[in-house]
Amino acid sequence: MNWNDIATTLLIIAGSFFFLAGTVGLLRLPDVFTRLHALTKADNLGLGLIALGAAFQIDNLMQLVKLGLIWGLVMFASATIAHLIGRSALEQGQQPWEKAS
Amino acid sequence: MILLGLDLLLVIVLLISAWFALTTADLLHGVVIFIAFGLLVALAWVRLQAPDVAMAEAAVGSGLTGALLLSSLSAMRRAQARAEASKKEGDVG
Amino acid sequence: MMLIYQLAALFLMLNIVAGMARVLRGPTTADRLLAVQLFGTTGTAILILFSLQTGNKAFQDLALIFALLAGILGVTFTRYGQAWYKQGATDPESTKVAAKEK
Amino acid sequence: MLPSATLYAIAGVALFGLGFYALVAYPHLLRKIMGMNIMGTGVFMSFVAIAYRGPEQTADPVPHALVITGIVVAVCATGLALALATQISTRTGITQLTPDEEK
Repeated sequence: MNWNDIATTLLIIAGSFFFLAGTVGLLRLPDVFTRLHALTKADNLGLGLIALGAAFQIDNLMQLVKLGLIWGLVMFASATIAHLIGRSALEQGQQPWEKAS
Repeated sequence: MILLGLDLLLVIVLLISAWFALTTADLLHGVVIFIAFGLLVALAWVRLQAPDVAMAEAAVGSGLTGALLLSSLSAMRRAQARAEASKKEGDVG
Repeated sequence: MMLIYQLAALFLMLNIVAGMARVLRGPTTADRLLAVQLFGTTGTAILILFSLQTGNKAFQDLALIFALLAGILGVTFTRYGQAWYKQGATDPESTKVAAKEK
Repeated sequence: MLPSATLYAIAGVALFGLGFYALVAYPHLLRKIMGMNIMGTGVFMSFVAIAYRGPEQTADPVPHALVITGIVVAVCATGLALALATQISTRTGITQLTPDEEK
């Protein structure tokens, strides 16, 4: 087990943690807008860390480009969709959740 | 052994999502679950060593079919609403 | 190393199973769509792990397709699913034939 | 047969059954089309499970070619069925099949 493998292991564990955080947030948070917040964390950081961990195992440079493209596309899609879903939920008259005082 | 557990989980989720896609009361929610089902089926093809089939399924079977179902669901609901409105007008007049 | 990839893939699959609850139960369409979005991202991560584990580079192309598909589906849904949205709506037409005969 | 391939083959049979049930039991046209799609997926899954030869070897390519062709044809058939259903509902306002005794 060399340094590359150790880095991959640590990054994959960190990415899995962020996916866990996203899923728990999706299940436990009270309304659409707060769930949107949990989802974008999983999209950006979880997949980003796993792709970075995979980048330590490549054997030519094209695969690095491909992994970067995957991460960039998911970032782009998640940002766009977070805006679209949030706006359409507001237009349909959903009120953002507030803590009961 | 671990991968067999993954296969078992995947099969269970596949069957649950297929069942609820077909029996959910609101058809729009059924279509959403159908798209999730398409994504999971693509993962099943990957587990069966068929990445070529998985590419066709993910791009065409899940994406294109989901978009087609959505657009025709919207057209059918619009047509139904129009037919009900004209029937109501006919009753009054 | 193989064991780590397999364990991480199993863990992500458990995440999908848990997120299925939100897809089935979520009160609004937007909730379900968010959960499907998370499925797409988790599936992409599982594909990257599979490509590391088996050394098959075709799986990374498949991950690229998954990443593309997520955006297209979300935009389609906000375009078509929005106009006919009602909270907790049940279609009267979706009752079964057997139930109707009573 | 390998355990995971057997699992997927059984799942394919179950999916075929689910789709067939929905095709018979529900009157709405769109739901029937979705049921047809899931039936097709079940058939494809049994095919690919038969082609699987273990994680070390590459799988049999002939069923894969059949299944890819089948997926594309299934999407074409779905598109045609959806176009027909949309035309039926825009011309008559009907979105579901009524049972015979209600006519």
